[in-house]
Amino acid sequence: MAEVTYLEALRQGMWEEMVRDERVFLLGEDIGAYGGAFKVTDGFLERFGANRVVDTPISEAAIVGAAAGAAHMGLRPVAEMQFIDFISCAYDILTNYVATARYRAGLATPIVVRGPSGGYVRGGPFHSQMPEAAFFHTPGLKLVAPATVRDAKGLIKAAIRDDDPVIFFEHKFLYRRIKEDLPEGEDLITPIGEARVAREGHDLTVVTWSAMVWKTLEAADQLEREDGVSVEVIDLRTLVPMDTDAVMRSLRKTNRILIAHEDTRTGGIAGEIAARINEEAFEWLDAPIRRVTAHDTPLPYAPTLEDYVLPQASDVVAAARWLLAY
Amino acid sequence: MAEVTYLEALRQGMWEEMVRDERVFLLGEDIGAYGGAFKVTDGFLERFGANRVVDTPISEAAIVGAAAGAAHMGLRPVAEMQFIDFISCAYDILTNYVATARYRAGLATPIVVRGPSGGYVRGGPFHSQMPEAAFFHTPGLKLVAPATVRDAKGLIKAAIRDDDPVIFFEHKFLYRRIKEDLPEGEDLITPIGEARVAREGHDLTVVTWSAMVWKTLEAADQLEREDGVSVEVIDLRTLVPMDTDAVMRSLRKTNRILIAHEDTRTGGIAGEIAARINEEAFEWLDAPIRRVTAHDTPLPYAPTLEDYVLPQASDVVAAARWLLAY
Amino acid sequence: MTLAAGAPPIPAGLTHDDLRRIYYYLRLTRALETRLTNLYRQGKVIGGLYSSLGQEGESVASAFALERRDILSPLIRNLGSMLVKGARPVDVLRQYMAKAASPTAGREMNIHFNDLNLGYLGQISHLGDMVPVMAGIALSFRMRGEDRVGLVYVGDGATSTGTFHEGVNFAAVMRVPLVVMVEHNGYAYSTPTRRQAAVERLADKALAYGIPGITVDGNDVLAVYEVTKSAVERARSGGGVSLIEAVTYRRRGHAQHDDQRYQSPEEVARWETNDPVDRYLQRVTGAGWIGETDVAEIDAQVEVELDAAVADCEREPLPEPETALTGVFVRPATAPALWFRGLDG
Amino acid sequence: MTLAAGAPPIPAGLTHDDLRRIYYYLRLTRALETRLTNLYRQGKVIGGLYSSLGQEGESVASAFALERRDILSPLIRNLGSMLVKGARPVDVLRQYMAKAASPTAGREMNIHFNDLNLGYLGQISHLGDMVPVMAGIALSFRMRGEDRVGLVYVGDGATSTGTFHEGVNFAAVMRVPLVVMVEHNGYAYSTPTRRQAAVERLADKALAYGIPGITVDGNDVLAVYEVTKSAVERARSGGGVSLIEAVTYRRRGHAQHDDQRYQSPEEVARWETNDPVDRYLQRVTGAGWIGETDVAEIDAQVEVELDAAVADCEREPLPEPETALTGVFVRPATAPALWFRGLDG
Ligand SMILES: Cc1ncc(C[n+]2csc(CCOP(=O)(O)OP(=O)(O)O)c2C)c(N)n1
Ligand SMILES: Cc1ncc(C[n+]2csc(CCOP(=O)(O)OP(=O)(O)O)c2C)c(N)n1
Ligand SMILES: [Mg+2]
Ligand SMILES: [Mg+2]
Repeated sequence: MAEVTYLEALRQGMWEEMVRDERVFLLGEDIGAYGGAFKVTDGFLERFGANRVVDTPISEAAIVGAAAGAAHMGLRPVAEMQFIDFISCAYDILTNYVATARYRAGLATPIVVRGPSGGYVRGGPFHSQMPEAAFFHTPGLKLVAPATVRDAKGLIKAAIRDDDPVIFFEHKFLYRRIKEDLPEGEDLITPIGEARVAREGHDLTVVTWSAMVWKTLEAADQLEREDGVSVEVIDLRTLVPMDTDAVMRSLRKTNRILIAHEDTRTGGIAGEIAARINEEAFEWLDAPIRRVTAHDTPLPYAPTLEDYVLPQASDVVAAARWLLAY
Repeated sequence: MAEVTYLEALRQGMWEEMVRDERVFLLGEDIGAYGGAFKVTDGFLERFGANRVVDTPISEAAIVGAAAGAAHMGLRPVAEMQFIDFISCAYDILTNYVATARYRAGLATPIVVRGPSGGYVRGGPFHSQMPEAAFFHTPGLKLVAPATVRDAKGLIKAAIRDDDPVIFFEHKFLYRRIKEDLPEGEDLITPIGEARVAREGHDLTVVTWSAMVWKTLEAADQLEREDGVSVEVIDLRTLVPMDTDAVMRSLRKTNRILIAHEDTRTGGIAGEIAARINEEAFEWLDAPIRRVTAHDTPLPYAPTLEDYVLPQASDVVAAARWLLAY
Repeated sequence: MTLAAGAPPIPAGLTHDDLRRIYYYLRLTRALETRLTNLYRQGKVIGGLYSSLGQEGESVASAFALERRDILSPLIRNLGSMLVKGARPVDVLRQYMAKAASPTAGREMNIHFNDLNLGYLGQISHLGDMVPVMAGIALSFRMRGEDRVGLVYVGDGATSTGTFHEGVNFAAVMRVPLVVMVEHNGYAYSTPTRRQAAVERLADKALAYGIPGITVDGNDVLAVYEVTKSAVERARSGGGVSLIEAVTYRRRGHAQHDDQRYQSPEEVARWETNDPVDRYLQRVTGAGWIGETDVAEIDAQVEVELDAAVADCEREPLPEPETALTGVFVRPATAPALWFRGLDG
Repeated sequence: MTLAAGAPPIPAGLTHDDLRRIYYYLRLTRALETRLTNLYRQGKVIGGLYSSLGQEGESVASAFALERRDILSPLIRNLGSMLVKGARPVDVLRQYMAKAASPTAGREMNIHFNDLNLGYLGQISHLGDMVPVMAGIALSFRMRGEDRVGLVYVGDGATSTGTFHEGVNFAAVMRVPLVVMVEHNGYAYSTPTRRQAAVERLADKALAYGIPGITVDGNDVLAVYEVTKSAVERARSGGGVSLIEAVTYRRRGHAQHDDQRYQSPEEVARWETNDPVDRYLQRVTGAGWIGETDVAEIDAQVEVELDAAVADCEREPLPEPETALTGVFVRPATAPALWFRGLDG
């Protein structure tokens, strides 16, 4: 066992997959000599060579398009977006070309597009995005968003082995802030499409993912301490395919549910989850489904503003109390 | 009064605004000499000249970006996407530049981006999209989707006068299929952000918009005829800002609600609407909120497949019966 | 068959048999499009119909310059290239008519289909997007040390797209084995080339990428073949990307429904006298490389083949509705049928 | 002030006063960045810090070639251009320190802000996007017959983006009054230019758009001024778009946190001896156009101004949280505060 960071877990996962399978290669901006803007690929060029660690021009559409082409030919490209915010430049090729390739033309496109996502880091409107919802809507793309060190490793490995295109949202706030002991030598795989019970409880369910899992756990601790209530926290881990069953199981136990995500409210994924719960478990609800999300604005830079716009642990506490009192 | 098509209503609306306000101009691919792929701008070049009817290269990002720049300088550009499917190529500039311009930099960006949207026309996966949900999620963009001839005219005029950026989804299935008498000479404006009661009823509410309004009205007639039930149909008309109040008002009367849209299910706008209803009117619900949507696939070309994937009037009937029997 | 007495040598290392095959594909392309036009008029084509009339030469000749293991990415007017690569006419008909047995099982239209074993990749409608994808395919050839080349077609109009630029630049920097064929046919839908780009020669686009750019008469089949062949060889031998501008003309409208009001009748007429198939025939029969009987035989063979293809296709059913749900993902293999479909409407 | 005895004539129609003002902006840019570095080290800059050290020359000189009514769009290393256009140092400090009184009220970072009256548009991070936007601004000038010009900066790296291509091509086809300044500073983050583009001269990008492309020594202030001035005049007189490649060097890392491991110390040292401010000073004092006292006066003035700016800024508060909700739309003017914020946490 060795204690590693979330970032190191991602490194290890990619490294192991590159060792295991020579079809795996990396491409992206500044990932080679520089090791990536966040150093996720530090040392890869030296170990795997320029043929498998490809520095590219600033061309997100070409990066994703080329990854798709190489994948059709049997390779397994892992493309880095320097910040996930720049994935918007590849939106067309991801949603129209990549997502439909199998459906319309039977083409295998096993690519991973990964990158640092999320706020709470004073990154301003263009280095803090969590654009899951932009791709959630397009059939054909799998979406993964690990919250823990273990899942960062287990999911990046699973994503690389997956035969479908996967967008992999790493949370940059977690990169160096969380640590965990990981077993050495073990082939750690977190299955795509399975949620995790991050905390057991019976009074209220909170469904969440990525960095919000930690804010929610903090809130759950506070609620236990101060109010004596027991909150169950479901970490979705993958958004597509979504483990709706895990959500329903928890709800049938608690009968109260809150969905918490970092993204803006309108059109955020919480809406879809709420709709599904309402459809599939209406009779199990003792209170309305409520959402804790960011406000509907671009994400501002100043700490006072960012903290206000983004959801905080205290918001989960407040919302939970409201639900429990309903 | 003269009977006009949905397409002619759009033409009239743009024409009148160009006559009224010389800051209004059009840009897009093949909109000048050719009059646009669907002939929406036929005759505009002759009347308004090449300075106000600008044929562009095949560059959706440049079209939208240039529209934004011109708008900053006080003009009022109306940009055509030849098919709305190609708006994905301008996704970055719309969501990152245009949507945030006012918020981050106080920039006025009164542009309209419009284009033929939607399926039921055997257009295959890339000429049939209804990509509202892709933009619904981004704060700063208004979304408009008229269902009637009157609103096609009233909303395009309102969109052109609006001081915020508007994406305007015209339904190409309706272009020449629906007709209505429009008053001549009257300055027809449909306010952005106000839903319309397309049909009054008291047993069930169906919330919908664009071409689905017509399928829903067909279903409502059948339900009245065959089951003797009275269905209220709410045509949202604008998706952002959304007239949630109108939805709640209807629900408080009927206590049963169905949301119907042409777009795919997962991540479609119905999810957000369901979440809002659940939050704001939980106690008024006598049955779960249900959704009638397209299946979660790209839209296939063959008539048999397209008809299967897209929602039909018969689906609204079936879903309504289920809800009424709940 | 021996060389006709006194005939000049065939250029570019082509054989008599090659010349006959080229003619076969030219004729097949044109005849298949004629069939499609008839079917369209009979209302049997489901969506739009696109014609490559007047451009068959560059499609066929450029594809002919590839080896079987090479991969090309056609656009809507490159039916000829696909046929050279082995696409079957019956599959093209099935696509246009959205039959269950079509290569895309009715999901995609017209020539949007692929067979990577035969060596063609299916396009999507969004212009320019195939360039980065082909850059990636060519990158995979280079990475694995495979002796293969990619060829990607783009129209004059498509050169304005961001993805064209990103893809060509990416490929050029990586020196992948790719040939970019810019089909300068005068128009993008209704837009004349001078409103698409402020250059005289689209070959000059190459200068921005540090790659060779060459202009060729797109209606001269043998010239296109030669130019493409040398670009392909350059790519194959590690020389990286080349860009070819094939100057040609779109004699029909953008699609069947287009009235061509923006093309002057004189202009169209002028290009009719510069037809690539006619020119090719004159050249190869004039030089004595192919005899009149060869031509007649091929013409007849094409019609027989197409009769069979049309007959086969017309009999076939449309796809079953529920098949629409499979194949969005590998896992899960089938999307769920929506809840209301199980109910009694 | 009269011409020093025996001094050669000042080039490019510049006056003594112009030369002093240019020096003032060069010095102000450098001194302001020095202040920012200190504030950064003290933890007072909220986000990242970007330096234009070694590139101040081309930023200042190119902006100086514009008229007040013209509009430019700077990138992260064009602080100098914004100062020339009238941006105030205190506002730059406020931006970096996210103060309520900053031009973006704390919403955006560093020099991402604008004042269209002064003539600069704020960038977004997504490289390339400003090119189409500036094409539209220049289009509005042309449409209204205004005698104004746009100037857009892009890095060597940004030339690889699709939006750069679409924007320049669009502008070139429309012949709008726009100058595209490509700052060739050797790197895009860690990526050397040869991995960004396969051309030697980035000015060759112009050839793809049918516009003039010229390469200039970006560290020669007067040369940049002259070249920009003539491109601006060309644009103003209806000649359309030009592209200028300014060859310079980024002596610091991409941002403060960058260890520059990919830049050799020799390379950096070589460019230190080619500093644009030093060269400018030598030239203008050597020719006797500016005296040593002028220089000392300006240096002192800059420090006084910056002392005041820093002092003002440091005192100021961060924005009030709830102000985050205004201005997403004109109507509604304020986004709703979320329901849980009203509750008792
Ligand atoms: C990104 C994008 N924008 C718009 C269209 C609509 N469109 C389809 S074909 C076409 C014209 C294409 O012209 P060109 O590239 O010259 O090819 P040609 O039809 O002449 O062979 C246009 C504008 C599209 N398919 N993709
Ligand atoms: C579309 C996009 N992709 C990636 C980035 C991340 N990024 C920020 S600056 C930079 C390098 C820019 O290099 P260059 O254009 O040469 O400008 P310079 O920093 O040298 O002035 C990169 C890759 C970005 N801002 N936008
Ligand atoms: Mg063309
Ligand atoms: Mg650079």
